[in-house]
Amino acid sequence: MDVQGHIWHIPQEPGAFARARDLTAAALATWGWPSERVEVAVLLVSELVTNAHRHAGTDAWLHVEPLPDGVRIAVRDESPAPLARRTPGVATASGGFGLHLLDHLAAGWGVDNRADGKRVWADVLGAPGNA
Amino acid sequence: MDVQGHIWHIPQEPGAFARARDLTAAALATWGWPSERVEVAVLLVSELVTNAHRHAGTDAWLHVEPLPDGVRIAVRDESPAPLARRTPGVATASGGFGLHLLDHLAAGWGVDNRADGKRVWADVLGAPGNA
Amino acid sequence: MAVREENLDIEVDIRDDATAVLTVGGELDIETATFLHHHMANQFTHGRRHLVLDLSALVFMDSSGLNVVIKGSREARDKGGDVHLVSPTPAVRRLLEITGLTVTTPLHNDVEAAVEAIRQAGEEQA
Amino acid sequence: MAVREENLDIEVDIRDDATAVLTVGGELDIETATFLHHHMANQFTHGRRHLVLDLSALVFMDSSGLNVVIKGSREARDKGGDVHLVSPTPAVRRLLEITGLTVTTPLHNDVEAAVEAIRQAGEEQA
Ligand SMILES: Nc1ncnc2c1ncn2[C@@H]1O[C@H](COP(=O)(O)OP(=O)(O)O)[C@@H](O)[C@H]1O
Ligand SMILES: Nc1ncnc2c1ncn2[C@@H]1O[C@H](COP(=O)(O)OP(=O)(O)O)[C@@H](O)[C@H]1O
Repeated sequence: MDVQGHIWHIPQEPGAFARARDLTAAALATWGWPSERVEVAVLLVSELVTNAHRHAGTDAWLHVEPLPDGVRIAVRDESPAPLARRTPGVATASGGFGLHLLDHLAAGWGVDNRADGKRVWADVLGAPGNA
Repeated sequence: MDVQGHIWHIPQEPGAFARARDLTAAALATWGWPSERVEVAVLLVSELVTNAHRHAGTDAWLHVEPLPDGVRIAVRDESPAPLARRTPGVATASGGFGLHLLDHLAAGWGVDNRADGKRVWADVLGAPGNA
Repeated sequence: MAVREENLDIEVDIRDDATAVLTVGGELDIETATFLHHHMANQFTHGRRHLVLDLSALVFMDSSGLNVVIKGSREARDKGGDVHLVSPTPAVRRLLEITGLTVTTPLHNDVEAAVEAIRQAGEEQA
Repeated sequence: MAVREENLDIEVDIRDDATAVLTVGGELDIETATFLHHHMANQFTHGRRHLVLDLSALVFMDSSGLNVVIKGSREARDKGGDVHLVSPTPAVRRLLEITGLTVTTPLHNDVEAAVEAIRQAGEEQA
């Protein structure tokens, strides 16, 4: 693949999350991804951009980079505030499902911290079998 | 630098932390690092290996890899249990200083999660000025 | 780039004093979730404690959408009713399964099956 | 590779009923920290509530070592005394500064200055 990936600035404005999803879906479609896998990547993008705007409270920068066997999505924000694992409870409606979805749907994910913010990344494999 | 770095298995046994420090110090000395910077890397190695044995409760694998401007140390363990930020309090003696030291001494650090465990990495720059 | 229109369509069909069917189409995320919650809360205010959400035209839902469905279900149960979900797309169904929602929330293949289940439960109680 | 010997040396010098100087050499990490704590606790048992830790020969200390110094200081204060630190190496000093310990714990350039400070504080109180 000679496409080197995309970086998009996702400012805090109406329609931001839908736009991040559209951009991701369009990029993966160009790379010939099956829709079932596109949906997984788009869901994780929606979670990560939502967390950046809502919890970090800053604009977000969305990276979509091809991997040999999938795609790495990464969302950078400008807050050093760390992620917090919450125990998601259907009974309590307390939220906390975002990181749970990363655990289940990403082949791997992580957080990179710098003094000026952080980057949360997740790898989505291109074929459903080998996740 | 043509040295591609080291990986050492650090099992849970007496002297493990001292051994991890010795190996790190020896590698950085070979690469011509000044002792002041070696000390920073060695401190972070001690913190990360201690956390792997004590909190993850598994053996640790220590990676020491040269970067263009420093070194990346990374400690892998076999537990998916996430790190937890604690508010370190000198008054309460509650611990929680390890991640605080990463924030202050590493140019960047992060956690990579996989289903079979995780890897905590930290970048230490080679010259004190540009951290 | 022009600002993307948020897109969530909700149609409400009252079946009886206690039962409403909400047909939810489009995308359910943190921006549109409040809109769905308003619709659900409005039905509760009017005494409808059994809500059927027809999700067959919902093309996207994330954890923010899920949180609102959970919140609505809890409110429905507080009133002695429940929220029933109908025919989610495969992507939405995957979200419901991974998060354990399918364990606590009734899922049906079509709206009439959901309405029938509500009716039968009512008769058993009476 | 042979198992690495843990290396922490502690020498105790009793100055008066209430004051002991502990010379701490080697490496203070999670494996050796307990050893230091035993020595400190032992001094408290014998009525020494002012402890001077001479760190000039301590070549390594991490947050586990720090936790034990904090714990000992708290215990000393409970008894109306304190822990005084003496001439840490630059690496240990950096750790003490970054973690804020230098704000709460007295630091001296040599052992005699620490002992003198303890004595003067005692006279002021008397
Ligand atoms: N980008 C971020 N910046 C700061 N905090 C975050 C970020 N993402 C997540 N968090 C923290 O981690 C918690 C868990 O996130 P998540 O599992 O997505 O659940 P939710 O967003 O529903 O609370 C959040 O409640 C928040 O405290
Ligand atoms: N490798 C690890 N595996 C699991 N949990 C960890 C690991 N490292 C750190 N933690 C968690 O993060 C917390 C904070 O770590 P740290 O700041 O080093 O403080 P401390 O080790 O003194 O508690 C720990 O108390 C522990 O709960």
